[in-house]
Amino acid sequence: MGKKMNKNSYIREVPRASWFLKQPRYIRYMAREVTSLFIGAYTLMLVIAIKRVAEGPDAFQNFLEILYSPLGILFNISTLLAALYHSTSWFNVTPQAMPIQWGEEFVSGRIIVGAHYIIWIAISILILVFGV
Amino acid sequence: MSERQIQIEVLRYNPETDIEPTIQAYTVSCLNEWVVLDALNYIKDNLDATLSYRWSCHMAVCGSCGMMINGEPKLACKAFIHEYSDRIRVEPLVHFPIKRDLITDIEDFIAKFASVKPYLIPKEKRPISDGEYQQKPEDLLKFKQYTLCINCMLCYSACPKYGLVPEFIGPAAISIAHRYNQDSRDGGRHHRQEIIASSEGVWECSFVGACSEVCPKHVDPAGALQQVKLASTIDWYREHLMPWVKK
Amino acid sequence: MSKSNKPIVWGLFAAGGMATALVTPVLTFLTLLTALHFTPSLFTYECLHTMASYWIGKLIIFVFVTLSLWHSAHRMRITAHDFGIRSDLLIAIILYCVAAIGTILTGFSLLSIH
Amino acid sequence: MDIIQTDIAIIGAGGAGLRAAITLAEANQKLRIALISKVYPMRSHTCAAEGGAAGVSKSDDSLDCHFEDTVGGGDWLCDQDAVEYFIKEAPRELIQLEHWGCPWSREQDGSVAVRPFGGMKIKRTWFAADKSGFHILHTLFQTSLKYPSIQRFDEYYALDLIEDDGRCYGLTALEICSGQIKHFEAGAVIIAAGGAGRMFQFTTNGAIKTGDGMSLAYRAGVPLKDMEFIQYHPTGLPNTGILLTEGCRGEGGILINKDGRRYLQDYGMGPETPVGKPALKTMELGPRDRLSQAFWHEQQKGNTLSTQWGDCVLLDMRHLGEKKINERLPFVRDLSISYLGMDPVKDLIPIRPVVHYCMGGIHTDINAATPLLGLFAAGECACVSINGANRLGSNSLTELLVFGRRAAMSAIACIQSIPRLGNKAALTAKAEDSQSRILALVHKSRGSETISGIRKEMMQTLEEGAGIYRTGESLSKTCEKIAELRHRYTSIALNDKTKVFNTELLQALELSSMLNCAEAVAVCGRDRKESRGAHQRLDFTARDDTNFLKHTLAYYHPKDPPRIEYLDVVITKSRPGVRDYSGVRK
Ligand SMILES: Cc1cc2nc3c(=O)[nH]c(=O)nc-3n(C[C@H](O)[C@H](O)[C@H](O)COP(=O)(O)OP(=O)(O)OC[C@H]3O[C@@H](n4cnc5c(N)ncnc54)[C@H](O)[C@@H]3O)c2cc1C
Ligand code: SF4
Ligand code: F3S
Ligand code: FES
Repeated sequence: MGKKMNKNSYIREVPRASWFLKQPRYIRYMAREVTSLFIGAYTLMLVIAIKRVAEGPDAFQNFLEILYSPLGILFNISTLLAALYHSTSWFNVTPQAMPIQWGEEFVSGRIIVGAHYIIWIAISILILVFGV
Repeated sequence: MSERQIQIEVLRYNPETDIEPTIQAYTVSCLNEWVVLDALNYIKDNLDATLSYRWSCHMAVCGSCGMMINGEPKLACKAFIHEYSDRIRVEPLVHFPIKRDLITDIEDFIAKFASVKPYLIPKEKRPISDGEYQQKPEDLLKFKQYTLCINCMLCYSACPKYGLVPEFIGPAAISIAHRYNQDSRDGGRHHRQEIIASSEGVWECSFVGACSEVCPKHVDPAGALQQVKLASTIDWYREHLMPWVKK
Repeated sequence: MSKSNKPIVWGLFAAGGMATALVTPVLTFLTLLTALHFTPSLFTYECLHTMASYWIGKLIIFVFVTLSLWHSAHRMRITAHDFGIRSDLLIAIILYCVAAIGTILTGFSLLSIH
Repeated sequence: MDIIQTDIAIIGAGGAGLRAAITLAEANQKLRIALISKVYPMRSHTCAAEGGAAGVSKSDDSLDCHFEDTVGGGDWLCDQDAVEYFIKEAPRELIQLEHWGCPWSREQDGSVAVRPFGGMKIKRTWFAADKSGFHILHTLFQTSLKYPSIQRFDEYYALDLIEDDGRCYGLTALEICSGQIKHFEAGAVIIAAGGAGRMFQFTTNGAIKTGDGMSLAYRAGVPLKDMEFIQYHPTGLPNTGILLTEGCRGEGGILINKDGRRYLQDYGMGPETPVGKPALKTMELGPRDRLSQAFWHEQQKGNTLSTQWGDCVLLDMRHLGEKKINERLPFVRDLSISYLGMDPVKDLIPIRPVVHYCMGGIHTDINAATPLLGLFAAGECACVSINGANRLGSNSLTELLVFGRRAAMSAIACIQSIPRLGNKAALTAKAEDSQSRILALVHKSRGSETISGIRKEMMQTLEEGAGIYRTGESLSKTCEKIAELRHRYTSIALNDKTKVFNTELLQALELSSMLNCAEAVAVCGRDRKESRGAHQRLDFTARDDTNFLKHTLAYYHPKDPPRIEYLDVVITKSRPGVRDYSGVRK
């Protein structure tokens, strides 16, 4: 796992592809990163859907058929889970990336996170009401 | 005061005799209010005088005693025995070369820390006779948190990116640059940007966030790094899309 | 050391992260319903077509899809590295190309909807 | 042996050493500066200082006031010319730090805030929350990185001064990571190696505070001055000795005994002041020596609380409220919760006096120069005599700055004016001697004594003989014991023969430093037959200005106890008077 180096120091090598198995927090991080695979694939699906819409109703129907397949269902379920994980992990760190100072004090992180969740829920409800 | 028999398993490495590090176990009867450092000191005084590690303040402020305790980067003087089971594994901070036993080579960190110009580059020079700069409490609050870093390097051990890409300037060094950038007295941001906005700088970070989780002083380096990214991105767009706007 | 060019993509990545965080879960939920034959009105041809025929609709769809593409592309680039794939440049080119093609395709498709 | 050529070598990279280095670098870019420290600079114990640094800055204050507080607080053992210089320079140094970015706490209007400290008539302590020393040290360290001419030798342990014919020409030091010994040739040497509190078992001092600097100078023939004055800080956590800053009381915390009585009023520091409205220079804001002594009396009377960690009194800060505690004393809160499991916001915190600071140290004059030509000293290891028999809280951090700078300026003057004509052969021979001494210590194979064993006995005997209250008898016993320990020290042998990072070797060297200092403490104390400031004798309870308005000087002897001499205190404008903390006087 390691090698000896000059100056008599001993270097512990980090395994390149399996390092993240060492700690739960790394696994959580990788899970977060891997959501991008699903979100990316899903977005490509949207790109195709839009293309099919442009091509006319039949083309779109074809697209739907694929969606109905077991694979399509499975894909959508996993994307939903990935998307939920992405959203929560994203909102939870917003205060770190964008702290807000109000007067003298910094706004508490909980409020910033909370605000994001509220906006998220609002948008989701809006789309649901409009879309269903 | 309750006592417990604890197996302290310590990674030992003597560069003059060993090819590989080995684990040595000591049985220490520890008071429950002890920290791991107390146990190490007990070993050093009573069981094995050759055990080597760094420490000084015993109050989590000098930053000497960072080590891996059960795989987690910790200050040995703030790792309470009562939070552990009867077997504790102590190793030198990962991502740093081991010099001997629990002592690592930290020159890489020191060099990176120095490279980000971690000192005040005044916006306007002020003679001593004019007294102090005025700074409102809210201005102080903007950077205060980032002044609390004790250079313990736990964040470097926690950050997988530093492990994978040793050139990465890393959390604490970038945070200290951010500290000065945020200081109302400072005008040296663009000098520091040259270094921290490089690829080896903040852009190696992918917001793993482990650095902030282990930081014993709640510096939140992860936050600092994301703020630097945001500011650098704004810089970039400004420089490239609106080159006529002066810096 | 010179300043990195990563900010170009990072800006899109960050904006896309926020956009997808806010919108993608509910969208995936709706497509899941569709896949299960409980097709919500949004995912009917008529609705989508109508939406995309307005400029504002085109714009919203385009911005969202683009940001989402670039967000994922950039994150996948990092993830590839995290999985030990070290040909970062190649990966970056491939992923950003896909994102660019997706962007163009979406743009054309939307423009052709009247 | 490698030789490292430098113009000025500084031993110690704490507050004093860094301040000196920066002064040198700013004065002349061409100077070669070697900054030698046994730990990385930011590990130096200055980082542990919490409360703040004193300097006159507000309009209601005056230099005279600071002078009076300091001299009276020091029980008139201060050299008043040094105090005057110190007080005049103090504000300048604090502002300079502010200009370097030190995050001092602020008033609403943006000016630097000040807080009250014990023994002061007016609020004048600059503070950065309760991490003042930490911020000072880091500001200095970070600022020092600006100057390429400051060459750092981190993790180098200074072994011996190289001196010939009454002048210092450098030193030898052990490169800890390789075990090699290096010879630093320097035109002048500044010692800034910090205090020696580790001689005692129960102390606020970090592991590195082992009196190495004092011992270095002492062994080179420079006397140690006023070593008998050891400051106990009244408020240490009872289990670990971790300090709760005087700022706790400055912000309004009170001390009570087991019956809830604010007992300080019974020891000449009353009348009682209203809770949460501390009055300056009285009750909880009395000086440290008085407060620690009051504890001792309470203990004798059985008014202390007996806890699993020994007898304690209680520090009550609950009335300050969570907000103020978080803003002004966040570290204190963190430390109490972490190390004692008690939260000052809602709990009474048990505390007891703890060894904190050495008033004594390397004898220097007002220019930070020692009697050995080319050798200077500053910081806690030095004794310029601004602290007298009892240091006022928050004067020390300022002292580091003022005299760190002063030492640097004197060193420059020294290398410019006094030619450097050392006898090469003699110097090399001395360096070789130093190396052989270390090698002999490492290679010695059989020993009957252990480091930890001797250390423990040393701590014990100091505790028994040279604590808050002392007697001639207890001190004599301690003197004998330490003489014995010094002798037994020659029979230790190391288990660790490794060159790289041999911490056992360091411990052995540190123990020898501490033994030297400890002997000076005990002998000086035994011979000072009066009570003054931190030196309280049960057999001579009064201050004796006729015989002892004098500094004690201890001269090293390789085998025997030190020779003691006395030196008059410099008095410019304040004749010894009564130290009054009753709060009655205006
Ligand atoms: C807990 C605590 C709180 C305090 N609070 C306050 C306060 O609020 N206000 C105040 O005014 N004062 C306070 N003090 C006192 C003050 O902090 C110290 O007196 C001061 O910091 C000493 O600084 P220094 O530079 O002399 O030494 P240090 O900071 O102790 O530095 C000593 C340096 O010497 C080096 N060194 C030592 N031996 C060797 C060797 N053999 N070879 C090479 N290098 C060596 C060390 O590595 C280190 O760099 C406090 C002290 C303590 C312990
Ligand atoms: S940021 Fe935190 S973890 Fe990192 S070096 Fe500083 S104090 Fe230690
Ligand atoms: S763990 Fe590393 S990747 Fe960034 S957020 Fe912290 S530096
Ligand atoms: S000993 Fe100083 S941080 Fe642990």
